[in-house]
Amino acid sequence: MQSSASLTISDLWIERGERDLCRGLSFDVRPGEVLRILGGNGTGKSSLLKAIVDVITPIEGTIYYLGKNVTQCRDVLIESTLYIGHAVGVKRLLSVEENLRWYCPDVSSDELNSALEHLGLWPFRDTLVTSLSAGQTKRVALARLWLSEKTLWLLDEPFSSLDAKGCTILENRIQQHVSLGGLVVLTTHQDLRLVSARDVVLLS
Amino acid sequence: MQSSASLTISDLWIERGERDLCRGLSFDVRPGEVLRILGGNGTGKSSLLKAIVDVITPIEGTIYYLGKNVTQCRDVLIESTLYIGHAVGVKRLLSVEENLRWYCPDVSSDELNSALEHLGLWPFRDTLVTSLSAGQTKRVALARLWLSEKTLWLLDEPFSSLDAKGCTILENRIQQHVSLGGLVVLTTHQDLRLVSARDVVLLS
Amino acid sequence: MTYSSFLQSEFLILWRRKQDVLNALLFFILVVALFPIGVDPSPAFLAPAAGGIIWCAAVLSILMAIEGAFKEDYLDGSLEQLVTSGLSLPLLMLLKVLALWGCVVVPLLLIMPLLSEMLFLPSTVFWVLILTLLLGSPSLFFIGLIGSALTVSLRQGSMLMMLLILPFYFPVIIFATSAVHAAQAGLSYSGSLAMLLAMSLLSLVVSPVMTAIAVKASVN
Amino acid sequence: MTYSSFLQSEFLILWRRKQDVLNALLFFILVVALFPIGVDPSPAFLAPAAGGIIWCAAVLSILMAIEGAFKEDYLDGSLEQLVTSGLSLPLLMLLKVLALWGCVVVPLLLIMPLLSEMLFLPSTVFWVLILTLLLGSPSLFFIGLIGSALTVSLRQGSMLMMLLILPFYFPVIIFATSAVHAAQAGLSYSGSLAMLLAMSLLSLVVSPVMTAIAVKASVN
Amino acid sequence: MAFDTFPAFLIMGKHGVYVWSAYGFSMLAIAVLTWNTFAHHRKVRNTLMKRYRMDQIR
Amino acid sequence: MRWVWFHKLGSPKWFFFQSKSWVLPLLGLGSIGLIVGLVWGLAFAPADYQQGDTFRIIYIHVPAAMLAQSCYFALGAAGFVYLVWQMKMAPIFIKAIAPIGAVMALIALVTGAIWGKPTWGTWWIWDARLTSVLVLFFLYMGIIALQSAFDDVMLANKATAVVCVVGLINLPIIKYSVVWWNTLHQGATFSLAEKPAMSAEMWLPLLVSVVGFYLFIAGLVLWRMQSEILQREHRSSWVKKEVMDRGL
Ligand code: HEM
Ligand SMILES: Nc1ncnc2c1ncn2[C@@H]1O[C@H](COP(=O)(O)OP(=O)(O)OP(=O)(O)O)[C@@H](O)[C@H]1O
Ligand SMILES: Nc1ncnc2c1ncn2[C@@H]1O[C@H](COP(=O)(O)OP(=O)(O)OP(=O)(O)O)[C@@H](O)[C@H]1O
Ligand SMILES: [Mg+2]
Ligand SMILES: [Mg+2]
Repeated sequence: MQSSASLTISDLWIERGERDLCRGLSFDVRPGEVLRILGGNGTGKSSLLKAIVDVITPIEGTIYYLGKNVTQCRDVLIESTLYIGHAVGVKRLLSVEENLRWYCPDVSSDELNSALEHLGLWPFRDTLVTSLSAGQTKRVALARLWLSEKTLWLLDEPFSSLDAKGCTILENRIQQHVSLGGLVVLTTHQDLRLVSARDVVLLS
Repeated sequence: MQSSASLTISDLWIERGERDLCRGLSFDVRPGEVLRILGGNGTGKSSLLKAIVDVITPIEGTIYYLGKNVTQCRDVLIESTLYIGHAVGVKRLLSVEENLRWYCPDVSSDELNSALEHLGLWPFRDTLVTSLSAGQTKRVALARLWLSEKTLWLLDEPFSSLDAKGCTILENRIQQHVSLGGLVVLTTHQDLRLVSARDVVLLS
Repeated sequence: MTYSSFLQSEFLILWRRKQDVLNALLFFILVVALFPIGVDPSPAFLAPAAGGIIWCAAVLSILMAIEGAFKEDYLDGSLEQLVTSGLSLPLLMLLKVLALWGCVVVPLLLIMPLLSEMLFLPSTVFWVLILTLLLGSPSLFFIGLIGSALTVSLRQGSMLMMLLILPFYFPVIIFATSAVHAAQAGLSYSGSLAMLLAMSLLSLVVSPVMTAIAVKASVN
Repeated sequence: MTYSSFLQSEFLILWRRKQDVLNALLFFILVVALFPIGVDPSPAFLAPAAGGIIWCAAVLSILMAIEGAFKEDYLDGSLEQLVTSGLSLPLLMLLKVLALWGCVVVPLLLIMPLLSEMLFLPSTVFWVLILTLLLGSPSLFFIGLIGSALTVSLRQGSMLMMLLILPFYFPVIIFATSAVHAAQAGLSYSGSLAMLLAMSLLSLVVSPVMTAIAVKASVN
Repeated sequence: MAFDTFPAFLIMGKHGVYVWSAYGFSMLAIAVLTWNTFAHHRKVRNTLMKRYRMDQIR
Repeated sequence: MRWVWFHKLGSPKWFFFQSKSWVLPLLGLGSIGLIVGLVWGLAFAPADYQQGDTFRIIYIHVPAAMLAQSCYFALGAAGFVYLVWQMKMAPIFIKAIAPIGAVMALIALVTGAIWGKPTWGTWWIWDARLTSVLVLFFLYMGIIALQSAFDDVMLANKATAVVCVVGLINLPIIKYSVVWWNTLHQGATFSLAEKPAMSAEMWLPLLVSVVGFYLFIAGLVLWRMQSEILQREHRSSWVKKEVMDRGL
């Protein structure tokens, strides 16, 4: 993990379905910092995260990562990014363990088990994700945060459908990540309890 | 709307995937009351709601509605119930307005429009749900609360992915419903701000 | 939700895919064109095989149309809403089949003259072919919908049911093609047509109930 | 995510949905059985047409197998994860094709002896048929996957995809069946086989890149 | 002129139906294409015009 | 720099104003050529000594068939240009020309079928040329369907370009395979190649008609591109000026 990673967005203009979502948006994320994107429903928080990982293409704007302009060549950025969207990318037909092995094939069984234990998924490791509850499915997706070594986390409403205990565990993990120099950008409609964050507010 | 509606669950035993979720659970919901089901992820809150509307079959237990035992014949109960689950039952390929017309064919245009306006969906009425944000999709599902006349509401995490304003609007609507004698059972991991609720806690 | 609003939304979604109808037609022609190109383009081969080829293409496009009938509804939760709507589930399933059938089979029949010309089907046999499609296709839809409902949640055991269901397509196709064949040879074909009708009626009675059971088993 | 873990999960999921593979296989048998039963069971009719019939049936069932290749991944967000995984998307697509190909074509080859016996295909030609399938089917998969990726995010899913890709299948079918025909007539068939191989190689080069572009266009 | 009389031109030695239907279909298709092009262009201009007017009023 | 025109071509504004004055002349010249060629062929050219007057269908059938193929090559080239250089004009061109190509293929098919009835005694045979035009028609339909299926313009551009390019690679393969297939086991029962050598009186009107077709279609394509440019660039100020100046 690069300890001096930084992400700078400048002058971003995103349009979707003929509607401007943001125009001239600039902000930066410094190491050790949690950036929280706030805004009402439909103001473009998810679109912003997607634009950073190049899933949608902004009309204008520049993105700097590690001080370099990565607008044209997003590879460096994407390689050190962990993105979890609204659709969490957990496969219904794989079991919990298989899902994690799919995503993080290199982790040792110990690490895997400890992450599962941590998230309360241990008893369900061989259950197919189809027959998990909403919160448990979300936890399967979030287990990636324990298992992969990416610097920049882009989390789209990571707290939704988690119970209070789950939220605490997740906030602790985020705190730990930023204290090691990681970057976190997240969207949420809830208040953070443990982590202090800088806010960027999108208006509709 | 029956103003003296009541729902009583007694001695419910639900099992899923070989695991007991609750056993000997009893509670009742009286008119004008919000019942909140609490519990960690995977403790069986959603399963409980589904058991009430007969989507899953409990192993044991009796359900009384309007004082009558409806365990065998669930028709009366289902007819006056509005259930919104985790998967909200909004069709991706219909527009917002068409989705509502699908669900509540009998409402007048005025009512429909005022509900849309209320939820901030008016500009999106002709947009297909595929191209709405997560919160907007949720709002489309919740619009049913304004448009249908059911007595018993079973809402599975209705607040998730709503922004703060959306939560307030929804809480107001719930308050209004119970003050007219309606019954509301909901699950949530958040705190309610406006509505006072009685809690039933499920343990894992 | 009422029966009529359900039917309406079914049609609306199908109408949203109106291009699908056009596409289905083009696809149908393509499959029909596959055989002259792949096997033998001479009338001597095509004329006797025309009935079978057209039925084959029809079954394929019907399978395509049916296959995902519940997938979307299952994933977005609409299926749960149907189950908890208080309406009769078998009746809803019947309506669903009717809507689907109308949107798939009618355009298919409209394009039939063109295709039978391309496959050199004798014009005397043409109407028999149309009759077999009209009488036989409902049972394909009814049977297919049970399978589609069963497999939507991909539960264990659905596989076995599917194995039981698909073979029911065989008799329909066999009776239909043998009716066309008999007509081509100048023999009587009313027996086969009667069988097709009987199968459609039987599946009309059985299928909505079975589909409803399958749907309920899937949503839990 | 690594390439090998991706491949592994692909296989696992295909195995979990063995259902679909079985479906395609049953459809294959259905089409092949149609000709002896519905048209003419005499060897004089079947033997020369056997190669073509088997190829048409194979193409149709491959189409069915490919059709939903990306649907589930699109809806649950896995496709987004692939795009943002930092791995080379074309390579992932290549692996996906390979997994699918293995799961569909191998069972198909396994029942081939049975079917060619049913259609009175001369046993000398049998191995040519197998060869054409081995050499030709990869290009069917490569091309099909482009179509499937292009249309995942669309309402008019499967039909449009089929319309898009079937025209591309024609040359493959033609070369394959003319190889079988030539072998049956005792002529040289190596030219057709070489063409099949060439098309598979060409599509091997073109398709992963195109599929990757299509996937990226779909996930937004 | 390859034909002696006008009716002969129309009948074309028994093949008139074929020739005229072929020409008729083709001309119709080209006419529809041209009309569609024209109508679409006009429609685009009109909608844009309306939109700009609306913007100005606002 | 030599490539300047190429880059300028990528700019919708430049293209719009360059091509604006070309539309009417092209359409005018084209329709003159069409009318002259067709009337000449229909009324003045001599009848074929074998086929009689059905032969006159050639004056519409051949230009349509040629255009159907040319349009596809243009389509494929544009798709390639878009995927490689992201040139903005390419998808606009594709959108404009695809329906025209489809209509041309349809005309070739229908006139050919009509011609076939008196000459071959059937509307349709599975001949090499016929089949490849049929396949071409399907390619066009697929592209049109795909383009209109996307709500998002960018996605539509990319997806369509992919199919155009892949189709371009495939087109010669289709043609080659079909010719080979048909000559391998059917024998040339109905060969298009064995035709009587044409006299000048016969091919001159054909030439005029072909040129007329090309010019007319070029005009139509430019016109359609103009609408498309206006629609896509409606946010830019020059479009606003252009639209408001022209009035309704
Ligand atoms: C649906 C049926 C038909 C289709 C799709 C079709 C298609 C074509 C095509 C693609 C060409 C080549 C144009 C070029 O690039 O030069 C062509 C040319 C021609 N066709 Fe047809 N054709 C059909 C039926 C017929 C029939 C029935 C006849 C007359 C017996 C005919 C006579 C000709 C002639 C004389 C040419 C010009 C040949 C040359 O100059 O190379 N076509 N047709
Ligand atoms: N379709 C299913 N098949 C089998 N078991 C299931 C199924 N759905 C859920 N379960 C199991 O039932 C238990 C309860 O699930 P349920 O969805 O009711 O939990 P929940 O309390 O709603 O949790 P959450 O807060 O995460 O939504 C879980 O342990 C889960 O593993
Ligand atoms: N796939 C899409 N195609 C077109 N428009 C879209 C699409 N997805 C979202 N939009 C539009 O973009 C806007 C922003 O959507 P986005 O999902 O970014 O909102 P959000 O801030 O994440 O909202 P939420 O809090 O509800 O998740 C919305 O107005 C929506 O209508
Ligand atoms: Mg969002
Ligand atoms: Mg739940």
